[in-house]
Amino acid sequence: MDLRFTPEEIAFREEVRAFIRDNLPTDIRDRMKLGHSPRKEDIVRWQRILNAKGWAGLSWPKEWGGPGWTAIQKMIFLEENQVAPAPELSSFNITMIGPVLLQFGTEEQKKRFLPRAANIDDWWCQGFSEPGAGSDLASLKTAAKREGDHYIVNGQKIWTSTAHVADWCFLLVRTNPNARKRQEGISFLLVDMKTPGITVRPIISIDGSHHLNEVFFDDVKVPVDLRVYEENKGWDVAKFLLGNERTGIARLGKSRERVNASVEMARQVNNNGRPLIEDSTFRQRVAQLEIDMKALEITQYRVVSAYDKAGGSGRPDPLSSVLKVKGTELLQATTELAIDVAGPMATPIWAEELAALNEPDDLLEASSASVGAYLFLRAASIYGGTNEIQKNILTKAVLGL
Amino acid sequence: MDLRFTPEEIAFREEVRAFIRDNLPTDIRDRMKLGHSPRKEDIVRWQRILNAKGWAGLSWPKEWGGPGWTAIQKMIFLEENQVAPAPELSSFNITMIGPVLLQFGTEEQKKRFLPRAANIDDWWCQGFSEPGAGSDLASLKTAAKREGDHYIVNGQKIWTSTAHVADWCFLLVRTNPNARKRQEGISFLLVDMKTPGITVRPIISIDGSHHLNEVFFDDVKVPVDLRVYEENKGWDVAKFLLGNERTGIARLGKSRERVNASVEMARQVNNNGRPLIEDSTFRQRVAQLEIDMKALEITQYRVVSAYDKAGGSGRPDPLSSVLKVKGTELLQATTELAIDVAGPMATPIWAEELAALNEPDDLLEASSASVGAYLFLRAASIYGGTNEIQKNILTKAVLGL
Amino acid sequence: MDFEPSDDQRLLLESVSRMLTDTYSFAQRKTYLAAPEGYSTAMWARFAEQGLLGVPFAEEYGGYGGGAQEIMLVMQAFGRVLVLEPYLATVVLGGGAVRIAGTDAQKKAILPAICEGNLKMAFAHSERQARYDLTDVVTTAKRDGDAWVLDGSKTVVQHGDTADKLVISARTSGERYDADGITLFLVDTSAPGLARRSYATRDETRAADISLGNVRVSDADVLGEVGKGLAIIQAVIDAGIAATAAETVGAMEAMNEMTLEYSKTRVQFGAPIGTYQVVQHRMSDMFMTQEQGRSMAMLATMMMDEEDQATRAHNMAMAKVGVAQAGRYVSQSAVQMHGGIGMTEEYAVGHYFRRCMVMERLWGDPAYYLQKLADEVN
Amino acid sequence: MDFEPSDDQRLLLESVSRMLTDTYSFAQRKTYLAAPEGYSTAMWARFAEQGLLGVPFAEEYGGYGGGAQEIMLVMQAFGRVLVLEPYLATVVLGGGAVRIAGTDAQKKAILPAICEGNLKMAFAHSERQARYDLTDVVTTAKRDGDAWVLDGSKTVVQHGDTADKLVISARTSGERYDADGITLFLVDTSAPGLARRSYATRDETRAADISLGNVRVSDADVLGEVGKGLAIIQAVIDAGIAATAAETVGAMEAMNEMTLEYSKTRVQFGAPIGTYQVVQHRMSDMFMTQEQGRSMAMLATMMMDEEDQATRAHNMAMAKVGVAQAGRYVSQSAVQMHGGIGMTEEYAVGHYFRRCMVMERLWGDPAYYLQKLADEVN
Repeated sequence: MDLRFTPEEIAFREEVRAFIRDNLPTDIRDRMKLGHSPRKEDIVRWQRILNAKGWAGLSWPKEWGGPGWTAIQKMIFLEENQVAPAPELSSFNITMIGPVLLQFGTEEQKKRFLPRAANIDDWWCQGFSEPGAGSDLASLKTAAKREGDHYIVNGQKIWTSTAHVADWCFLLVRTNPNARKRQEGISFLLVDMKTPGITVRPIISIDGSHHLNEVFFDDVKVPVDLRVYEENKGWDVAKFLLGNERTGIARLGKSRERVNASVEMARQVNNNGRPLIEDSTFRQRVAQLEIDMKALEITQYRVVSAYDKAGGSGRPDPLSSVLKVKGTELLQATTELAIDVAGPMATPIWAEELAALNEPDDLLEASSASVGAYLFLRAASIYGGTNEIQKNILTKAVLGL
Repeated sequence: MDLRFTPEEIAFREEVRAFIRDNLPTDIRDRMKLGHSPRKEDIVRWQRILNAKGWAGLSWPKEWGGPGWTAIQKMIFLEENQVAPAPELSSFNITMIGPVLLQFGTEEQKKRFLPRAANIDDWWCQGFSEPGAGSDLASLKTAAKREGDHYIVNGQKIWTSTAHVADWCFLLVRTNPNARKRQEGISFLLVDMKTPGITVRPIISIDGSHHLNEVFFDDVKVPVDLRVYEENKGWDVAKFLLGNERTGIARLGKSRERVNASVEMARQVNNNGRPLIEDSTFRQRVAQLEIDMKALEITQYRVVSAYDKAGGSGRPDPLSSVLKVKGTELLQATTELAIDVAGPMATPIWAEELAALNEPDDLLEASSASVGAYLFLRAASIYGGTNEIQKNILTKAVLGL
Repeated sequence: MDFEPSDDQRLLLESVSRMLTDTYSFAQRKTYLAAPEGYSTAMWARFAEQGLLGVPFAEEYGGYGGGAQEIMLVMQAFGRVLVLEPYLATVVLGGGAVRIAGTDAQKKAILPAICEGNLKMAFAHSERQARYDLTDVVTTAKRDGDAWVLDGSKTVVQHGDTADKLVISARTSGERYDADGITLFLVDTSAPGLARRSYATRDETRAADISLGNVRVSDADVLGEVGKGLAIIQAVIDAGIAATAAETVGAMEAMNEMTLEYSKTRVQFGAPIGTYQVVQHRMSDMFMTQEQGRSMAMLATMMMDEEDQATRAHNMAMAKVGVAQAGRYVSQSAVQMHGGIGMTEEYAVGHYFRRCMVMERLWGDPAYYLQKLADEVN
Repeated sequence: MDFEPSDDQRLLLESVSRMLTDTYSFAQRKTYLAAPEGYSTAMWARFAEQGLLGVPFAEEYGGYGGGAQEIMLVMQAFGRVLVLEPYLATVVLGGGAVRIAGTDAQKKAILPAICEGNLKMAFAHSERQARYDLTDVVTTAKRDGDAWVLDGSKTVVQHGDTADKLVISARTSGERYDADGITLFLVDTSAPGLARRSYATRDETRAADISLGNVRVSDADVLGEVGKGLAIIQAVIDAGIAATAAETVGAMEAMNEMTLEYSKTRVQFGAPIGTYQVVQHRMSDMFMTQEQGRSMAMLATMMMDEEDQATRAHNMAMAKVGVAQAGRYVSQSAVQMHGGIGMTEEYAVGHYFRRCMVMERLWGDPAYYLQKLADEVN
């Protein structure tokens, strides 16, 4: 038992911190510090810098451009990257399609897609959810019918994040509608988003942003060699993907960054004639969040350390659900802190006002952005299996009920 | 709509307050102010004073010695009595067996029992719960077999509060084991606790107190004329009793009394060199509790006012479950406040130390008693239908699910 | 105590509800939103027709002669459908200030025009540096001959962009944070030197920053006594707290009904989600919270007739915290129970969520009022 | 980072667990409780035999040579069965003070005797007026020739009634609340002028008030430097926090296991309560809370080796709050899930509940440490 970071881990953290400090473009950092989500081009720009350094393929083997880090190192990297704040690595590219291809892809598929995924030459999106399915993924209906060396795909996906800017989509489809169990008869396809028959319709989120989409498939032809793994065995791939290494599922660095930003704002806003930072209730709220973050940080290291010990494979730890539930609770609590600091200034969407000003007003901009993050992250306890579903999982996995 | 107290109601509150101030024996008040539960003799003494004033039969009609109050007046009385703090009226006598006899009893039964119940010449207890039944009351098994003009009762009751000091018990028994539905075939009996065959075994609660008991019935003879209402229709009586006027179910006055006592203690205890009362976190916690109590107070008046409007009858309001859930949450939150004020002094049971002292130490005594109340009231969210059951009731009654 | 509406109140409520059922579906509301004002001028005219714009004003000024209870009923109905029109700004706040502090001449000039739908108002008190502190006023009004000259700026003036007339606070004496020395002025938005920059707020209504450069106001447009504006401001804000408390209750009712409905139809893992006990208990909690919030909204309403200032302020603060906390819990829960669909702009629940978020922080959030209450613990 | 116990640690844990399985059922524990000491002297001898009383002491003093991690493992196992014996008082606190600050002579005189089970200790620092403030010491020690003379009193000294020797803090200079001027003394409980009044605490163990009237102590029994006792006290309390954190984790594990077991057998409305989703989710919450608490107990343990005082104090405070909050939530939930039976003295869960309640407020409760942490926010 060694409950503290090794000197190597401490040195590694310093190295990561220094690299980000020296290489993260200032304009990106400044926007994110004000609480804005990174733009697509920000994400691409930063991921390419990381890829050039050999750091983008986070958990990929070295032969495919991965950095060869331990799970704890990955954790450290993710946290430093979030706290910076820097754009997060494209999860679709790096923690989803990458590992899937590494595990199930043909040599041809790996060669074709992995290097481009690492560099975001292709932007991937995930075609899983369907209307009426939600957390009950296996009830999906989008159909793929084999015709010669193609599948003909018909159906609809929903909540498809970034589909409107994506080059490729990995897609779950039903190839055998007569399978005994719903989980059988599902296949996993890679689809070029430029294929005729694909229509993307935006879903605007309650923060006003356009991240999500409905995607309609109307006789979309997908070559059979773009199926990953065996026909009708796509559920195995999906399970692997969903259960795959939950490193970073808690997004603790993001919560920390929101607390840091709130404290920073609290220095600037006035509360009954004194800076809000001096208010004892505010300070206690921050202290309680720091405690909760610290507990989750250690739980997270326990999970990834066990993962490392198991040689980086092994079944997903049921503690992953703890990371998801507690992590999203913190994301929501910390973004809520930020809007409460913004106070009355959180009410307006200041974009028009800011555009009319002669010089930037960081406090106004941060106030407005804080609400965007708060609203958008109401979804954190919904996506990837609602927190209610996570507790169902814990009930089964840990309690055995 | 008149959302404020009428002048008559305000005058009534003054009258009640004055009567309690002038008539509540000082020794009882002093013990209770320190957070002790009233002793049996305290309860009897105070209820007889109230009965002499004509106030004991809270919701009973005037002809049976009731004060003829509106539901709002009853509410006001209960709250003032709890806040005083004075012993509460025996709920078994006043809000349980009294109304049951008034509704279902024979003239003979009323004459025999009601005046003695009002004056606690008889101390009643309730024989409902059984091992294995819990919140699922209708699954009771204690059997009563008819033999001539007696029932022969065999079985076991549990959680029988004050059975060890009670003179009489009202009892649910199964008179028809073959009934189609579990709720049918139950009868409601009145049993003299001195009847041969009754054994009372104490259950000590986690606060060390003896309130609860197991009661064993071994061939206990109960005259048929001590059955209330029809044979096999006892569930109607039980439902009436459980659903009957939930006035006071929230015990808000008790919560207020605990907050008052905590504030009083907080003046006397030291917190980093200043009285705890000056600590802003403590003050905010009190403020939040006052808000929650105020909301419940108004909800409570809404319920009883609707009850008054409906002419004092009508089906139980589903909002009663809100009173139960929120009321017990407050009882638990306010007793928790008190132990947190007591701080390290809440750890010991000071009885031995207090006995060894030459003079009373109110702060020590209050610290110790605060823990008794805290521990004992962990049961508040369990008895009378757990708070989980209350939410099931709300789901059905209000949400219609 | 009596919580039942009178016959007149019942009639009022029924007529408002009937009108809104006909005119304020979520789809209809979208069309109102699309107007340049961000609301429907036709609906405003309809409110005037039905006498709603005169609810709290005396009959001699063309009003309905109602009080806080009538406003509660109307605002609750408005909250159920997220009415967009500037009722709060015009009738409760701006008009409320005139009702509370106006001279007979001012009332005659303004209240009938409001009742007829010909005059919209807004309440311009907050300044950008002030957060929730009512005495943090640095806008100044200086005497110049017969007139007052206003200089400074006001922020997040709700519906300030479409208002015809503003109630503006300015400092006529004393220093920032002084309770004395604040004066209210009635100012036309067309007054020379008054400029407005308008923007959207998170609840889809619009607000404005107001800048005042050498704006001249006559003595006749001073509202209330010179230097004694703070008490009026507090009274206006109390009316605003009571009104938005009722609106929040209406919004909670709507969200709870929506959630219940959704829980009956949304199938997951082979059963409607409303059959899962965890969902049922969450909805029970939402219901209980709504009812506790309703009680607090009633408290705010009953306090509008309370004359003891300390009692009134104490209870208003309690009501504000209770309602805000209730609205936050119910709206967060409603989104969670809806899952993905609750996160979308197309679906109603997120709009209620944001309206609650905005109301929660009007004139002070729970932390602000809790602090005030904590200061009073004794 | 590596959270797996070493082979030696695993052996230690297994031997402790095996012994407790044989000797510490809830029924056996009741018999220990019935002894006048409130615990079993035979078990104490057994602990000595198994080397448990020497876990944190160096081998040269007859100890096992372990550290904070070994104490964590032992205390967690103890927490699972609610061990009654004065391990915390003797080994962690009293013995800990000697280990931290003792001279070689003092260590030789005391530590082997502890290891062999022949000497019990207790830590007498708190005074009745002090609440949680460590510097609020008014007991005095005055120089008189070669000796020190102690006057004053100490309160809630856990297991002070059966201790052979106390570590007592007294003020040798300065005023109440001064950080400097507090000195620790090793005092036999048989010393003339030292009187003890013993009483039960809510967790069924016993504590004592100690009164000191003209108690003479020699220079050889000063522990650490004169006037510099506070740092030692803090170090001892840190060890106590880490140890009780681990004990709380053990207690949470036991309560969660009991609750799970009960949920499988207790039938209500025709089904085991563990089949109801609300019960399942509550137990999931209890599990998650336990794991977060375990992480915080690990934090406390890892901080025992941290040399930077500020870092250590900050993290200890976080761990204390986190574990206390976890223990409170899990124990309250465990009673609730058990229903009536959980409220009874006969059933185990209430005993865990009360032990958690006691541990939560040893050396400061969550409010106290949260305040400290809030002061550091920057």
